Amino acid sequence: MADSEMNISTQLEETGSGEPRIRTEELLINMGPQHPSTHGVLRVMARLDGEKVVDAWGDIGYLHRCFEKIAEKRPLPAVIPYTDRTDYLAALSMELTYVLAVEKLLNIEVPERAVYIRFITNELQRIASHLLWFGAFCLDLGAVTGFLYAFRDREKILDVYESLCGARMLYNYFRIGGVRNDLYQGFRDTVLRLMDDLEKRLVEFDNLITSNKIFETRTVGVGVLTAEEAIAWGASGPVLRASGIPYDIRKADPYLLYDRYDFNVPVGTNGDVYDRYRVRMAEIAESIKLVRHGLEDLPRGGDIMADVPRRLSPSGDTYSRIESPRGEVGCYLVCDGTDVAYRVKWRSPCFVHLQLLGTLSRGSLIADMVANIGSLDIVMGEVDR
Amino acid sequence: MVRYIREILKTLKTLAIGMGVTFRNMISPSITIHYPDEKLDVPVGTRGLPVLLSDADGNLKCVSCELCAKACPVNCIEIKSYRGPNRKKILEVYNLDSTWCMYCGLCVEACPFDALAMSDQYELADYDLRNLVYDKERLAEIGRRQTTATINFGIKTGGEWTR
Amino acid sequence: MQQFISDQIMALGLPQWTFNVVWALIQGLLVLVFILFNALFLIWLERKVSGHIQLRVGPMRTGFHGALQTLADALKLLGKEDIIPSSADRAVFVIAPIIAFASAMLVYVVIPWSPNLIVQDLNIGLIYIAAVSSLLTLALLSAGWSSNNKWSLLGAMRSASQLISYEVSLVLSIVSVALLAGTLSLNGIVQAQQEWGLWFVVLQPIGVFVFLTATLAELNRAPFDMPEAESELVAGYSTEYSGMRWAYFMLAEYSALLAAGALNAVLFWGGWSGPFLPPAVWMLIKVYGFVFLAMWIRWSFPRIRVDHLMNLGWKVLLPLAVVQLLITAIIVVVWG
Amino acid sequence: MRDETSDYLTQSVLAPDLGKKGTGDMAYNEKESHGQSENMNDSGNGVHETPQPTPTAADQPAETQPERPKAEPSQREHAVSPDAPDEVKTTIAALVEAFPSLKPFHKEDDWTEVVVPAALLKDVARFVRDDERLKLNFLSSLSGVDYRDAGLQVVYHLISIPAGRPKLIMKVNAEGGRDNAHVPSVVDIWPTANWHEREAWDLLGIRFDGHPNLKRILLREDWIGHPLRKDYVDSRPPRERQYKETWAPPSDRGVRHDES
Amino acid sequence: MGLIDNQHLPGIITLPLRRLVNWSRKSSLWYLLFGIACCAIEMMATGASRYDFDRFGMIFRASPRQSDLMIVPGTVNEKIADRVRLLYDQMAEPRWVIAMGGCAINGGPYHGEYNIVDGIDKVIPVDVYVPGCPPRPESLMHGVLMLQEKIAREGIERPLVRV
Repeated sequence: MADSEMNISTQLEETGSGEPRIRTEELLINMGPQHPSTHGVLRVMARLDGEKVVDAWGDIGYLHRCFEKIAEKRPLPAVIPYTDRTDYLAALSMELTYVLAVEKLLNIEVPERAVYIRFITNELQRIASHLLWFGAFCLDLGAVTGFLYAFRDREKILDVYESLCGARMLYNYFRIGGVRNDLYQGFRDTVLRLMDDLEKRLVEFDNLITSNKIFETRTVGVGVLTAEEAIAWGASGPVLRASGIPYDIRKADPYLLYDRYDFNVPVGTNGDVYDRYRVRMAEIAESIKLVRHGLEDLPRGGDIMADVPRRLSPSGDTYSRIESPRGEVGCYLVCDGTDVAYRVKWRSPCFVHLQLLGTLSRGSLIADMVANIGSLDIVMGEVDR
Repeated sequence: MVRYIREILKTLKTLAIGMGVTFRNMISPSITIHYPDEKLDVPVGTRGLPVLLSDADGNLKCVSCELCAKACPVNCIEIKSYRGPNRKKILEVYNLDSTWCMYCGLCVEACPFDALAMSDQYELADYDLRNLVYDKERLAEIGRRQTTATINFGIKTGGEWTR
Repeated sequence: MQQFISDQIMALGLPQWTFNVVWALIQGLLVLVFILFNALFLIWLERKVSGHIQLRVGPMRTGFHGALQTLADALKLLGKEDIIPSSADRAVFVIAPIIAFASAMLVYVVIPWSPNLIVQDLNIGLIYIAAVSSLLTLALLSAGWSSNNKWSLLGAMRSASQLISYEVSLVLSIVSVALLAGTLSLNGIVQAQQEWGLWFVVLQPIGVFVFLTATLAELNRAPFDMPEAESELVAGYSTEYSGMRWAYFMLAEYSALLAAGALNAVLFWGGWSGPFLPPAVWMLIKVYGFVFLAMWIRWSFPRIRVDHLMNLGWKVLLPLAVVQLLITAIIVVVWG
Repeated sequence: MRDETSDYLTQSVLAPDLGKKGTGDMAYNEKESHGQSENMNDSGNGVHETPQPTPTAADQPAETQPERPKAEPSQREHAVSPDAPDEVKTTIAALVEAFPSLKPFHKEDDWTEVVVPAALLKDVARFVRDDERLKLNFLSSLSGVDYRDAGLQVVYHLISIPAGRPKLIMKVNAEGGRDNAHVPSVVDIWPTANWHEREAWDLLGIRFDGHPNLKRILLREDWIGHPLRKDYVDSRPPRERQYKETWAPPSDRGVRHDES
Repeated sequence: MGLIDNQHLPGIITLPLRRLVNWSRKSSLWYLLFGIACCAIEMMATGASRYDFDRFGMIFRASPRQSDLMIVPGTVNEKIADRVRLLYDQMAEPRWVIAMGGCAINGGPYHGEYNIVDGIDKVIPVDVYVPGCPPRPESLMHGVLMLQEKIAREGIERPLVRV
């Protein structure tokens, strides 16, 4: 922007060139830890020139809950409930990362049925998390109705989880070597009915929000992230794919059953807020297909838990990565032979995406900065751990 | 000029579709559960408050082996027991702090004697902090209202569910 | 009614002009009571309509279907602590809500609810309405500026630019109606529509669209609610207001909504004229029709960004209004 | 003060140190309850020391001993195992050819690992990113690890985008002992390292020279000490419970600072 | 409202008015839009269509000036503690606080960690505690109902603290 380079706070008398100019000052605002659009306790500090954002940077740490110190003080199975609470919108993906890391260290072979259950519930979790993101994103743009419709469908998925694992949001369902309990009686056809119902909902959301002209003007061309910037700043998941890079860990290093089913990875073109929105909505459609595949070839019998010794004593270090709804989640686990982990480092995608805030919203308006934060799908529990 | 008119008409069409969606939803019935009057029938395995179960003739199954206290990631279970006449441990104090508890169910999984289960009690709000620590009698009392066997580490305690 | 009052005054031996003062006071009181009851009803209606659009049910627990909900809100707001931030300049902070409510109330002077049920049938009704509705800008600006809070300052700036740029197209759409009706007094316009035999909405479809969009922008509602944008500016210009002071802004907003509905009904939908129902009932039906439409729009669309708002206002609405004016001029010349 | 508050505090739930815990041997729980402090003293070296096995060479990964950068422990003896995927082979070949002093080896499925001395880090990193055989342009995570007396170590996980292969783990041991551990910063090579390094400084106290603004990111600015270190002692003053009756309104009751 | 709020006047004269004021305060609790952690998602779910806070007359307000109930959903750590205190100061006077979730009551699963304030009542006075991790929307509503009972009793008898 030409005028933002111009020295804004020029004194009146400085402009000797005849016409005087009023001295304008930049406004430093901070969208403090409590703000409707900062998805939890993120504080965004921004320097404004009127409505235009000159510079913006995030200040985090308001939800730092010492997860990594806790993981060093509890036996390996007892840390699983804490992994749920890092990214409380996609709790099962977090559990899966941690459990895969421990199983890789102990090289435990998880039985077939447990792998299928993990695959189905993980993809269902992606749908629930994207639905909540869709609701929160609509709220940021002012469409309160979209928020409530998204929650209506998410409630149905939460009911399935409640009957399966006993909890609505923080499941503690995976165990090292398998899952906690088997599927309940009517699981298969409830989920199949839910998937068909969800596909009708996607059409409704398209009519309500995606095709809406106001939505298009608010999101097209806003917060553009080029491919090089995305890679340099370490973006991953839908944010990276929206900038045109087809990198998905489910395809690059498949875990669980992702190598058995072919699904296409939605990729955006010019990396603006609209593309990030389209990529996530297309991912919901993909996940619906994957859940159907998983349910069809779910093995009938088979046990759900490998025989794991009572006291685990892994040693060495490993790094397990999976594709969570927000991006690449990594767990660097160092063990020293006792049954307490020596060090757990959690690589959280939102922590990395928040650094993009400056590059995305420099030179845009406040409304765009709010749309940018919404499009990055930030969960503060994961950022601050 | 024509493009200008067509663009306005296209905008109006998309706005109309959006309003059609909201109108259809306004007509359809609401999905609200009127909480105090009608309560949702929670599934059996719901992880509410962990409670002590008692066998047929009413005394607690718990032999105070303290495996649950060890398994709990948060140490919210406090057990005291004394040696009974026949050298068997008798449970004297069993405090469970409902505010520290994570409702994760690891204690129920660790209990070899099926003496513990996750009840479906979720109405635990209170004015005073001291009532939130459940002692042996209160836990056992909820446990006795058990109506189903332990399925998925959970039991139901017969609330009046309407939907 | 007037006769009774005038001979009462004669009896007390007061001079003649006191009659007008007393009569004006009574009318003012009636208008105030009408507005307050309608505001309470509208706020309740908004929460129920928004509830049912969003598949939930809105207030239920106070009275039948939450009927007393707005009364409870008002009573609670009365009992709230009245905070005036120390760094705000008190006088402007206190005056702002009153100006906002006054500007919303003044519009009701010229609205004809039925042929004789009108406070004062000014023959320059439309110009009066245009003048009074610009008073709201003053109130929002002073509220935003005086509460010395960055968010309310931004909200005030947004509201000022939005109201001014939409007033132009509002006035233009009113002018084309006045051209058609040949008179500026609202009663006259309604009678003109009866003479024409058809409502102006048939003659001026573009005018209705322009008027609808412009009034939504004037009222800071629906896709144009930038000044108190929930998700961006916390609560816009009313961030620092609490208790009854904030309630004035709510009252102003909802009574202005009602006034806009009445104006729309009078200008385009034939005011109180209608086949067999009494005139006042027709007027109310049309007013609440517009109000329901405004609520329906509010809960369906995301919010427009400020610069799109500007170019929508200047580059789309203004040309449409001018085109409408041209068409009306041709109609008047041809059918005169 | 309310009368029952005083006795409440003695047997309150909040002061768990009065014998509430401590039944049964808290084998795994280092957090042994102490008499006085309200907050549990969760330092590693509290009264009850977890049976921390002495970091024998066998299970403690040898390469973390800064002073003995000798070859890897037994099971990873041969640098390049024959069945390693070809990307690992190309990575190892490229690295050894550019930096003969490095000893990369095949760690697991397709990760290559190498211990890089701090002095070489900057140009190894630049080489690894720009070399067209490697093109490791995606720094997945930068983790600090505290190996007690073996010093602090920083682990870089690098992946090439969008191919997803090859993948490299770089381990750098910080010099300067535990007080001012130093590692050169890689922010100019991978900008994403900016916040990762600030977090490593904030929680583990590893200084990164060349970092634009090395400030605390997760904790308060005025925090003392680095919590993730094994020898961290939590020394915060206990806070008192507030009651509505005795709630002391802020002194400037009339004056409302309105920064929302 | 000085007449109502000062307690010295004998209750008889102001009792019916007191009841009316309590009824109005009880049935229009506007809660502050303030979400810290996982409990905030359950609070949003309570505000959504299926459980619907609006039935209780509770709408969310973004600015602390216009809200009279602060629900603290989530873990309070050292960095957010004084922010919460600042928000509480900015709220207008008849204000109440619900500590939602184990973390807000006294640290929950994170009690005793280096950065955690064990419970919000170390920072601001709390009226109702709602345990749970996260508490179901129904248990949050049960907490709100208990708060409404407490408000209804306010000023009429000594606040009932169940021992």
